[in-house]
Amino acid sequence: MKRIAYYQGCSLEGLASEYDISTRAVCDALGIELIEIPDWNCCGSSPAHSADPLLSSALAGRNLAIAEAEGCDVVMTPCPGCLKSLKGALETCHDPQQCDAFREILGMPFEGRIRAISVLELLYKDVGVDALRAQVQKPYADQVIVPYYGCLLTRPPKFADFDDPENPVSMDRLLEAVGVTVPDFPYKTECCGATYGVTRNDIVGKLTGRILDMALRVGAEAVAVACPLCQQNLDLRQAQVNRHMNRTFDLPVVYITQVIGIALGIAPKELGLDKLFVNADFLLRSAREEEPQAKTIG
Amino acid sequence: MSGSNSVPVTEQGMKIVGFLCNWCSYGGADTAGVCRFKQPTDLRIIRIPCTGRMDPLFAAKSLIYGADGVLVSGCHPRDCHYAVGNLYARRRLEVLKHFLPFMGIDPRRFHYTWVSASEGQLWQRVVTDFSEQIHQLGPNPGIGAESEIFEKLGN
Amino acid sequence: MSGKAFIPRDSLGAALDRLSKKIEVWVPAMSEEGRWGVEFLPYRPGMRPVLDRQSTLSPKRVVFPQMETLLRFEYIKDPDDPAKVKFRLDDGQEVKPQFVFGARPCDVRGFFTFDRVFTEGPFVDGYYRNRRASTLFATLVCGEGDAACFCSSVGSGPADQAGSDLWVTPVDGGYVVEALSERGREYVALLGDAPSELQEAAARKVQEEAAQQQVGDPDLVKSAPSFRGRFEDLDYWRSMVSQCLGCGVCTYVCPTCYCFTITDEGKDLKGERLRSWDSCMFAQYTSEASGHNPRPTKLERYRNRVGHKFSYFPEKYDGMIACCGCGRCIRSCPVSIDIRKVVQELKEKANACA
Amino acid sequence: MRIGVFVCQCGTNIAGTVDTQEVARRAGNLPDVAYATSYMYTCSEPGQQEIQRAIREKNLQGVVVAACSPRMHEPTFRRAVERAGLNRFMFEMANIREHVSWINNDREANTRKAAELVEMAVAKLRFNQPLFSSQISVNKRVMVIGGGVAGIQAALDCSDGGLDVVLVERKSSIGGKMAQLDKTFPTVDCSSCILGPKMVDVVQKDNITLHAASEVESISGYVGNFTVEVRKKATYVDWTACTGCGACIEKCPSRKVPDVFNENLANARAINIPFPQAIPKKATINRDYCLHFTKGKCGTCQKVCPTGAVNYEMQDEIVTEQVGAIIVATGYDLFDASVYGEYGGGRYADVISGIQYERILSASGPFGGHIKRPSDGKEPKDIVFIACVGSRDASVGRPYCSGVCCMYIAKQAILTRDHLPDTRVWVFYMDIRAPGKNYDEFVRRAQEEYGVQYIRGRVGKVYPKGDRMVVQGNDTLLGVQVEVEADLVVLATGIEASAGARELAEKLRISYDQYGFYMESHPKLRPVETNTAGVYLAGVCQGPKDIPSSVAMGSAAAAKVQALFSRDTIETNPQVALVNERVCISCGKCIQVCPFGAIQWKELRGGIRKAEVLPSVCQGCGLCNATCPPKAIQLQHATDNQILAEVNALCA
Amino acid sequence: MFENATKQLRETVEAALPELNTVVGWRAGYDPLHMTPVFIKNAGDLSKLEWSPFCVQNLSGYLVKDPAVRAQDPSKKIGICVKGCDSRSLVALIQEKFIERNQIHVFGIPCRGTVDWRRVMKLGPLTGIQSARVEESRLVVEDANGGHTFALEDVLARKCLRCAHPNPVIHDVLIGEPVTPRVAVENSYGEVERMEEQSLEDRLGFWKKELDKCLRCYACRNACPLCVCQDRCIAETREPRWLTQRVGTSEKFLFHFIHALHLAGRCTECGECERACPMEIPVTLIKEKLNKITLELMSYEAGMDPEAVPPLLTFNPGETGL
Repeated sequence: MKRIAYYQGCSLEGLASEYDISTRAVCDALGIELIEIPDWNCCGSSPAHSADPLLSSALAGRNLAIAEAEGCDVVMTPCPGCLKSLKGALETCHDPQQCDAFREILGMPFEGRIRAISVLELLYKDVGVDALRAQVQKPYADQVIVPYYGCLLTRPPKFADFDDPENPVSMDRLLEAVGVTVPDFPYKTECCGATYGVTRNDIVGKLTGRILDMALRVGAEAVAVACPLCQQNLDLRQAQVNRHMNRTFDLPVVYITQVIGIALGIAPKELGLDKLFVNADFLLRSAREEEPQAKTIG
Repeated sequence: MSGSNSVPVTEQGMKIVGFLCNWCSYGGADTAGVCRFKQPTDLRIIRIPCTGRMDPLFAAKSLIYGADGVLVSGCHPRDCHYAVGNLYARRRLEVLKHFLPFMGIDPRRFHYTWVSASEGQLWQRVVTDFSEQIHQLGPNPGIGAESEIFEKLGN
Repeated sequence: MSGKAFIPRDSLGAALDRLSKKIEVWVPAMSEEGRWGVEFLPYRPGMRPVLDRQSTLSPKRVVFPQMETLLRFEYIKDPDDPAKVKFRLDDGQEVKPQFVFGARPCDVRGFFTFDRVFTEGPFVDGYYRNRRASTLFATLVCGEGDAACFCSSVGSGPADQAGSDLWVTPVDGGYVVEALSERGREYVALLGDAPSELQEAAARKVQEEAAQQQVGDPDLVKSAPSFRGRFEDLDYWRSMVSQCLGCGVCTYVCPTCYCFTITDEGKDLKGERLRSWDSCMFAQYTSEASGHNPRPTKLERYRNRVGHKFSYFPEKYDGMIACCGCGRCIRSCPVSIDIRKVVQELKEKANACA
Repeated sequence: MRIGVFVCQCGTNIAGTVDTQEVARRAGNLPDVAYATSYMYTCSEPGQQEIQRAIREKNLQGVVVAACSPRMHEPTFRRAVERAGLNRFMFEMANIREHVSWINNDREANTRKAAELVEMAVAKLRFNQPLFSSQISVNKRVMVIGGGVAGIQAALDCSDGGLDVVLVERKSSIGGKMAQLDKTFPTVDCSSCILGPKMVDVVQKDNITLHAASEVESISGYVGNFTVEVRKKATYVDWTACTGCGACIEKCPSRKVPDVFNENLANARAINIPFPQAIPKKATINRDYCLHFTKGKCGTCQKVCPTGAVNYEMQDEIVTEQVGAIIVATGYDLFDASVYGEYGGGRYADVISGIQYERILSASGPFGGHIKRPSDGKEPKDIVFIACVGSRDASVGRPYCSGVCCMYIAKQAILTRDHLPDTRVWVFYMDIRAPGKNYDEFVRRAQEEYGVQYIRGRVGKVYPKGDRMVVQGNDTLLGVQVEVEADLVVLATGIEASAGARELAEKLRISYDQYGFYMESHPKLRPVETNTAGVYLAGVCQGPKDIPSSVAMGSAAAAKVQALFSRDTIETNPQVALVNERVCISCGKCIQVCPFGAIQWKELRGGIRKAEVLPSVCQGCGLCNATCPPKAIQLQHATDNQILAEVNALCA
Repeated sequence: MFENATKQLRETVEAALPELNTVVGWRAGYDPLHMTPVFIKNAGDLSKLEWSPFCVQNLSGYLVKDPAVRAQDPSKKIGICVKGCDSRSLVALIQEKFIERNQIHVFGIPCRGTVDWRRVMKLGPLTGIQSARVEESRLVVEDANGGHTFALEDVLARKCLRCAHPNPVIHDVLIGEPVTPRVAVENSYGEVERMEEQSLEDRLGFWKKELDKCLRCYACRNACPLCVCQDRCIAETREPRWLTQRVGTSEKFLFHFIHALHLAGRCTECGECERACPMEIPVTLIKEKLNKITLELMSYEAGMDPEAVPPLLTFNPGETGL
């Protein structure tokens, strides 16, 4: 079976633990063995790179070096922030100007041949839409979900080279593959204001509200995301948004892995569906009804 | 960008033979000159029409007869004025580069590269880096004089 | 001074050390330890002469070097007017006395061919003459012929003393040396003490045995006159030459081949005129300025080589064959062409035709 | 040889950091140098006279000038020595300015280097031989590849000059992109009204042979004597019989064929004449949609054709044309707007390209000149133009300015307001590029007279909202985000190199830049020549330009051809490879590697083959020389001995 | 053990001879350790033809260099006997169109190695050699002093000890059973690798010492079946003039560079150059290195595929490994 290194990062250890468990559950169901990087450390995402880009790169690089030493040629991380750090480390490693200094700081062997990908790329490219469709146990019937990619998942383009940076479609295709109806969602890469999350939550409220509003306008029952911060802003802050915009949004915001997990026949509890703020039980609606039709062909 | 204003002080001049194609690299060296990009003075440029004209034996001969370095430069691959000359040259020169050390000639004394007519700055860097490398290597010990037998006979 | 000396085998080095302090000494030595090939090299203390087999290269180079500077020239420019140029020439030759230890009778005989051409007129080559005159030969009585040797065929033999200044006879335990010429006598004492009666007797025995040896078919020489008759028989020459690669190695190892080329090599305002070995087996050798080549293929060239040695030369020089029978051309030939066969068949076929 | 050395001071350009007197003094001590001097400005008239005087007085046989780059003044000095009676190849230059005085200030090292460069030049000169050009005859026919406005102009100008012209057009009609345009800026005159007569001229001229629906298959030969094979593609209609009556088109049952001329905004038939003014006005069958070819059933057109011109068995035909010069005017393609996912081009029916809008505006277009949007045929009330779609954007590999979009947006905006005065028009732009006669005035009219709203900023997203589109962008002048709701969004797609440009370049042996535009010989001084003698460029194939520039370039190329043809013979460049037959071992390696097919076998007596160089085809690269094992083939003026002389001067 | 092979060879050649102009093979030389080429034209000469481990010569060069062999009845083919290594020279010559495959009839002989007579003599001493034969893995020589036995490994030619292609790569008829190669080609460059392990200075010292012995007799070049320039070699020409007549080490170096670089990507390692050298300079080693380079850089092995283009006479625009 396919064996890849797994870097979960800090978000998935805390607030986004449902993303972590649903990712593990989906990979397990798809026969992908995730090797958690032993003794993994911070990817250096938050403040490190503003102090010293090289040190920050090396911080991420350490995780890659360990993964390489484990004999993995792919490392997957669900978090786009982690992914950017890991890819940045690879870029530093391959930059002839910096690689010597980088390796010296790293202090361990690292060839930089490992490939860093997101869970989305794993599902979209490595597994593939058709292969996923073939594995579906409980296809959705009538659920309408829009994908929200956010700002980091497909940017910068050279890091996220698996999908169109301005009009990404990978989540659209994956959702369609499990039977979800996916309307055209113009705000799929719109800013949610995450950077102002602490200082100016009025801005966040406004920007996030626009996204939720657009989702409702195109007829969505929920928003699917692949980023812990997106999920947090859209889900956890929905009450805040309602306060700022004087609205009554009650729109579930689910991880793509959760949506896929249900379709693969994984129990909701194992996907952390109960950890969401806005109830997402609508996902189980058709799943329950469709149960007798589960495919038996091998 | 190395060496824009600080040419390393040369202890003594080195003998570096340059073979430059007329269309790209010779033009690039001219561009570097027009832009007054400072360069070491060790290089002596021979103008050839194309790196395709470059018989590896010219480089071999230069090194065997005591050149301290040989630098070949032409149009970037796929940019050859004659379409493919440099693609042949690339194979021939690469083979030479691997062959020289077997015969005891330091391969670091031989370098081939691609510089276009507009890349004056790149040319400056190529010349500066290669000249510095040759200065670090010091004079070419060469193959040396004639054998003892002939000295004996008063030649 | 008895004119005789005995060199114990283990004192040969010491003897040569003493000798080389007085005179430049050349000895046959392995060009590379562990290989087969032997060439004449300037003696250095510690060097081990190889006296038990014939050298790959003859001592030709000692007198007729592979490359020799005939003269040096220089242009001198007027500092005020570059158009005014003066010319200076220096054709001085510095020759030191030299001593060849361990040549074989065939090696020494090889120089007879040179002597006729270079020193006996009408034109005398000073460069060769001076070197030849200042070179002494200490020659081994030859005991190790092989299948390629044919010195007896050309009128020589393993005990041929002609041309030698000293006579070196290998005996049990060492070498008995005796002077054959006056200038050879000067060096005898340097080489060792006088031999004992027993040693002298042993030497005589070796010499006598060598003298009785018949190395090669004596009739070979008699084939030479057939050459002219076969000159135009291209089929014969084609069949003889088809194996030949034209590699020329026979001429380089040959003690009698004296073909040379002269070139001027210069740089800037200075230069020199060089004489170098050349080979009649090469196309360039007879290539004329017009581009015409009178010997355009290896057929003509090979025929010339045979004709020169066994026909033209003896016709011009009182029957003397330009071959010393050393067999080096046979041994070194990459395709093992045997010149004896070519010459012999010359006659056989001639007889058959007649 | 008696050699004169002239060391140029170039004012202080060289003398400032090189002791030119000392260089001249050392040159005097080189072999064969009979005269050496230093001069203030050697390239000046008195400087050249000084060289000529010395040649005569000192009886010089060769000259070395140590000065600037030979790429600068070698032709100048060659002419100078030629005027004094020397062969121009008995001349060498040492580059002591660009390669010495300008790149280092160490006077001593510079002087030593300059002296050595002079020594190398003298060493090489001693091996120089007088070389002489030969004359080759010129076939005074010209081929023009591409029948857009540039090609048409070139063809007509050549024709007017009395030359026989062969015009090759890939499509079934000439006219090119200009034929698709409604109006032209800044005069807003009708495009087909000014182009149409020229197109008609092409067929009416006796000395123009038109091959439409044809492509260049192969090109061999050299300046003055090209042989071009043209593939006339099977149209399945015998054009000698076709009258262009259109009966077949009317009856053709295959009606869902994308109308390429109308940028797929309408449907055409499987047998078609692309537009009413087409030249030649002949029908062509589109195999991909014709029921005869796809289903094997239909034969309607054959039945209805009054002249029996339809021939389903027609095959491609290769026509061989002999010409002396070639003008390349292959035009361009438009950027594929769907590359920008955020604009939705190709996804939303009402997000269209500039050329589509041009067809909408055109009276002969899909909507008869009425402005309607493609989705529902409604008249748009609000229209947004987005500039620089595929221009000035390195992220899509198009960092260059297409040069025409700002102007055609202004034109289309004005025409929009003319047609539908109530329409509101916005233009999102980065900068306005209007550097032509009456161009900026035209843009200002759009803004001031026609009330077009120009917003300086990029658009970030276009998305549908109901049946309208929302254009989300920013106004960088106000520093605010803006959202405009529009009925129609026009993407001003930029220019890119024609799809087949690279392939054709390889056949022509001309070079192209990284974007696929053909390289001119010199960007300023030889803008219509290529590095292949006898091949000239016209129009956008060389780089983005507007109609007047394309027409001017067409005329310029025609003038170049006429200058070339004004003589009966052409001088060849004698710096070519030459075979020494005595040395050639007939291994054929030179023939194998020659990129130009300039070497061929020559049969000698006795069936012996030797290599032979065609001097007029040889471009002088020297690859054969480097490849030849016995060096029987020598590149004249860069022979082994000449290069070795330079190496030896330094190393031996 | 080679009597049978000789018999089989003679029979095979005899059967083909009526259709052939000449058959180039080997016959006995001036002593039992030496063979010499023979040109069989009629059945009467067949008894001269021999095959044994003393058949060292690569005969393929005759097809190009000997005008007499070339200028014969064009309607008939030329027969040639080849070992594995020799056959690769034929392939290289076919690639370069010096010979046409359909003009030759190839008698291929799988080879277990040839004897280097100098190695035998070194192990000697031998005087008056009467017979020499190879039995299994031994060489037995009888001379005036009786019998001497040598291990075959001690007397085989250097090239044979590293032979990767003992079986002819092209042949019209095969005489004997194919033999197993001693090594794979990737593992056949042991000596080159040992050189590569040395320091730059040691390598320079090695070649200075070796090449200094060079007489510039050009036997290596003239014996090479692929040195097709022959009389026109730039080592001797004045137009162009690459070398002077000086006998300096530099001149010798340059000569060997010329020889080697002209063979880069072409040399089939038949070892004739080394065998012809009277000074026993390991000149094939230089070409082995070049072959190793082209094998590593361009995955090319000379003389294997008659349709292939030698790597320095072509290019691959996309190659980035270089």
